[in-house]
Amino acid sequence: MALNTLEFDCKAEAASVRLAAPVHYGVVGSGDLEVILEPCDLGGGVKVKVTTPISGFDAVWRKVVETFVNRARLADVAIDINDNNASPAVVSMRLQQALAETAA
Amino acid sequence: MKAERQWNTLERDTAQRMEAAARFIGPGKQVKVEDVVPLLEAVVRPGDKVNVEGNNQKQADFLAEALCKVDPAKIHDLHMVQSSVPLAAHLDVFEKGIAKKLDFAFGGPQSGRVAKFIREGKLELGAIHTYLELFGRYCLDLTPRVSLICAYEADREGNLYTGFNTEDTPVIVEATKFRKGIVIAQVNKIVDKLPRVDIPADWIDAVVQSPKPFFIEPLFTRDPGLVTERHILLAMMCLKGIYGEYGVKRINHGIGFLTSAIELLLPTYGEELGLKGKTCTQMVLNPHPTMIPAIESGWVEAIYCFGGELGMEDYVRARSDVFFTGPDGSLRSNRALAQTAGHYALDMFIGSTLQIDQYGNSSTATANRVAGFGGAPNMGCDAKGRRHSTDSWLKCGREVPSMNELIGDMPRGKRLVVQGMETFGEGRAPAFVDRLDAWKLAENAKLDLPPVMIYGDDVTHLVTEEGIAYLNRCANLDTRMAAIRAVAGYTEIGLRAKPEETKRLRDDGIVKTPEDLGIDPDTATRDRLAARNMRDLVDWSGGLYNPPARFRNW
Amino acid sequence: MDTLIGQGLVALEMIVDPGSFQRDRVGAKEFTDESYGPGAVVGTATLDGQTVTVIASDAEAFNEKFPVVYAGIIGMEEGYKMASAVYATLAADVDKPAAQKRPLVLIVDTPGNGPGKVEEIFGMNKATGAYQLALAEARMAGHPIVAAVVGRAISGAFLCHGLQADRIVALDAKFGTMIHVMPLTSVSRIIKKNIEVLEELSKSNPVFAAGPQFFYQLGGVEALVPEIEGLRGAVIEQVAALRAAKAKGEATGPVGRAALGAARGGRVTRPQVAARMTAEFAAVADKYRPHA
Amino acid sequence: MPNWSKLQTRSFLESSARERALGLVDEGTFTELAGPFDRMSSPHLVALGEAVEFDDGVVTGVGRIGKRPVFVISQEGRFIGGAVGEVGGAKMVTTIDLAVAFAEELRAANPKIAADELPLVAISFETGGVRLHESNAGLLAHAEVMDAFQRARGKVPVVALIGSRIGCFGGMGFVAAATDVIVMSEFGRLGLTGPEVIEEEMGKDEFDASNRALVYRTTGGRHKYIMGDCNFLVDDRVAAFRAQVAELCRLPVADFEQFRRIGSAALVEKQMRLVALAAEMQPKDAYDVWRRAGNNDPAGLGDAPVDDFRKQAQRLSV
Repeated sequence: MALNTLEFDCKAEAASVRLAAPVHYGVVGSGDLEVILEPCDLGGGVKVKVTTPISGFDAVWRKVVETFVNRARLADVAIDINDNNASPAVVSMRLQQALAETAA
Repeated sequence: MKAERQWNTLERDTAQRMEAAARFIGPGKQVKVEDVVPLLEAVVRPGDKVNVEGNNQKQADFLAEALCKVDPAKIHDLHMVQSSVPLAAHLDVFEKGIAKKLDFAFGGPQSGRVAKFIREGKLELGAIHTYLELFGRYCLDLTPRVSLICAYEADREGNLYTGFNTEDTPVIVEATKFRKGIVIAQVNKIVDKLPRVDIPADWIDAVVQSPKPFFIEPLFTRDPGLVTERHILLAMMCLKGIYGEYGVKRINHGIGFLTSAIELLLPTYGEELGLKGKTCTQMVLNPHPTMIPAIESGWVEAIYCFGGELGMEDYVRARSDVFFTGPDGSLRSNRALAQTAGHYALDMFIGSTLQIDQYGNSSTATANRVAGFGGAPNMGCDAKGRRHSTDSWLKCGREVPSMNELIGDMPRGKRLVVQGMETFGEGRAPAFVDRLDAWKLAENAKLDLPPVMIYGDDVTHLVTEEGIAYLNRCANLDTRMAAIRAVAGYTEIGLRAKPEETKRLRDDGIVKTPEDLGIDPDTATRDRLAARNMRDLVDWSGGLYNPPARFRNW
Repeated sequence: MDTLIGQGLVALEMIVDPGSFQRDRVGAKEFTDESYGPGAVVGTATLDGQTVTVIASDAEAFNEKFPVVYAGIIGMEEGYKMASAVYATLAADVDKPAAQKRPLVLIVDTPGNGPGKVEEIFGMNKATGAYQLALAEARMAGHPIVAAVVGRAISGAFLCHGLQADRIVALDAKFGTMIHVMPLTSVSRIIKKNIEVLEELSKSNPVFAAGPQFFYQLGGVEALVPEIEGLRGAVIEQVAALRAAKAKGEATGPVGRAALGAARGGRVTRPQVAARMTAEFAAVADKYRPHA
Repeated sequence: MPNWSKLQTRSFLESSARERALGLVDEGTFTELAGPFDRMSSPHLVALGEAVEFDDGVVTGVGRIGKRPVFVISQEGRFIGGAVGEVGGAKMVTTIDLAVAFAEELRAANPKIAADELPLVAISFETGGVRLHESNAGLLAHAEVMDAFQRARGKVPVVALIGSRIGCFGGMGFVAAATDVIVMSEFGRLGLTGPEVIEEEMGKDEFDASNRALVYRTTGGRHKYIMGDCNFLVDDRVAAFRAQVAELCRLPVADFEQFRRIGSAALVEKQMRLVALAAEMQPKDAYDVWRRAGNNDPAGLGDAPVDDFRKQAQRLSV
């Protein structure tokens, strides 16, 4: 019954975008999530942690986050997510919004 | 010499029944509440086709319940022919053995029981229709012998006022009465003078003032407070990539939060895109409260309604340039005419669905619920009998590469049929599936066909948060399937999309992502909505809109 | 006697000096209207010789004016009546030094607050809020306040009649003593978790299970009383201890119980949060000083 | 960080706890304490396999309005209905404690310090009370907040802001009632028992919980304004709530006693007169009480734009 924690690393193909400062975005509502993006020296890679009550979607999580990391060309970022059954569409959207916050 | 044939058996049979009922019918055709069940027992005979009026809005609920109380020993094996079965009483008649067979269009809250009763052999299903299809059959092979209808008011002669919620009443009464059938009406009130006569007294056989006003469901009210950023993103894509791209003027909006979002974006984002006057000028639509800001901003020239919507009475009355209102000032909403307009005179239908398969067939059916169709399929298809042209219809047709394979070089248009939904729905259920649940339902409920709301070949555009698939631009099924995969996101079907294939489709303008459309998803925020809550709608209407109690949060 | 549930008045008589309880009189104040908040029993007694204010619930009373109030429920009238008794206590000893302020004894057996329409229209939340503020004020003024949970101490009713006391003692669970927000079966239904799993979890984690022993672990009650006969002694002992603790400025009441919760290992996150916030504020406090 | 100026125009109802907190104080002045980067989420939710939030659903911190340090507590209704557990409760209590300690420190350093340089606490409530997943700890936290309020009395004013989706119910309904000032919007609700429980208790004929109009006229901002249970009824904008708090920021702490509903013997006497009226009237509907207060067309008043409502509404006095 415990919460599931999913951890993995990934690397963007043309990793070049680094964060100036950490950012937090979102609310863990039903079907929603919050995310922290933090700069972190990872040799150009990205470290991901997802905490969620739902299990069995590991491959989809990986795919969604990798797509985001690739599109944003992120490097040296730790991504920490608290999820409450967000759909992949919502996950993509929140990640994108979190990133947009850093630019704002 | 051949035997003399009786040519008026129906008429004589009706006369007999009415004679048996005469003692229950007083002056002005009025029947007392306590006499309604014996009245029904007098006029209904075993095996009759019987209509109980009701659709997804108003319901002849008192008469429906009265029909449940007749003695099944006297009255049984009825064949119910009616638009919808949303009330418990509509199914109770099958449970009690009063009715046996059902032909209908829309299941509503009882759709689970319909499936169950079919499986248990309590209910023999004729067919599931669209409204228009069923109305057509009222005039051919499914003519009701007895119809139980509802109206707001009757006068002392038995004339009826159906007013704001006219809906199915004219077509039911006309089909029944002109084939010598019997029409019994429940009304909320009997008055000296009606605001206007919608149904003349000589088409009515009996009138009862029901103990409670008839039930009516505010089915088309969407609280703007529940419109999400994802709805807004999809709505922005629709407005820019479809409404604007094709300049569609004559539109029906299926009910849902996507179309509510579109309606609420017209005065803001629509205006930014310069679309006012170029799109949404004529609509076939219930009086959606979320249309108020667009109407107030001068977007809409005319709206014809299928039915009424609770709380919109005063607003509609005060906007007679837009709505079809009678000499008394109140709306008349004739569903048969609205559906006709919806089938023939629209350039676009846009709605949402629960599931869509890899070919683009879509359905709202789940494995254990016979939900029915209502009117959507008549609007969500290309009307093959259409012969007039409009620019948007022609453009959509011109873009169909395979048109010439069927009709050579003859120009022909095509209705835009748009399905918009998020790739995952409620509870993370994928909207894109290999096989529709409709197949399972067909099996479970012993249907001849899986109930498909909109067939793949009718869908011209598919919109998800990933982008728009312009299916009308696809030359063949393979390309259509690829385009569907390209917008199916992280569903299993979407994960099968090949990046290079998707890129080709984007280059060819068959798939457009938000980026291709020049829409930044981060700007899809609720600030864009012309009204963000029910209160805003009331304010937009200048206090004319009077939301039902359950929608009032102040 | 195997339970005191529904017998708040019996418990009252057992705790105070025999025959000393004078109902409806607190200091100079007299509660003359018998129909006003009949379920709230207030009065003055002596406890081991010293004058105390006593507040209890009468499970037999029914409030004719507010039909959702019965069986010891604290409704609007009851809440304000209890608050008045506390203010009358404050007034009675207003000129006395802190060390001589009379104790308040709360006999706790109440199943809840009035959940009605009229209650919401007129703001039931104020009545219980008023009582809590009054108790907190009396506690801070020096009155020792001891709550004795003898029966039901349920959710909001316990919040107002009990949890603002300096010290709380509770009769052992074997007498049916109930302390909870909701029974575990209801919790299980609402949070959609299997009851067996919750029962198992509650062995190691006291935060959601119902019962005085779990509140003890959390520091929510200071002491458990193993036998009914021990109630009087326990209350007398707490009053004496409180006089000493208050004189030394030791934390009592909710703050004291928070510390107890940490010490007993039931609420260990709370102090971590407080420490973290205090440190974080200290680091930026200068920004918020005048002329910064 | 969301754009502060844009936040001001936002609907308070739709704003998240963090947006409300940020928007309430002057631009750039908010320091979050035990914020999401501290990752102090509830260990009890983890044990139950429930989703957690880095801030446990309560945003706490300190900012400024003008010269006044404003300590903010803001509850997030979208996370488990804003319910209060051990961590969230500790954050609330500590925020008030910090404000009181800071006030004492500033006063000790400068006994003549201006009123508008001393701390104020603002709480944006959005909660149904105790979090059932950790109900015992949640209940105890409620008692601590109440106690903290009493300790703040006369030292630091406490202002309640209620205009979020969940409203303010359960034990937090007591807590809000015990603040010095209550500011609501028409979308806010304040009470003890949620509508579903009342329906369960009294039957659907007496109280239909799905009838939102009924629910709002029983516990909503307009009703609470007429009853005197909320002091100020403001528009549903972050800027409007902020403006009201800014206005209050000019007052010395002693002036806040005038706004209170409860918290003294005299106020309890006054509330008892109100209860006597309830007993006498036995109202079937809140509108009966509106009428009693001198509002002849309660339905019309209930539906009028909020500006007109403020101008026209007669408030109940006993």
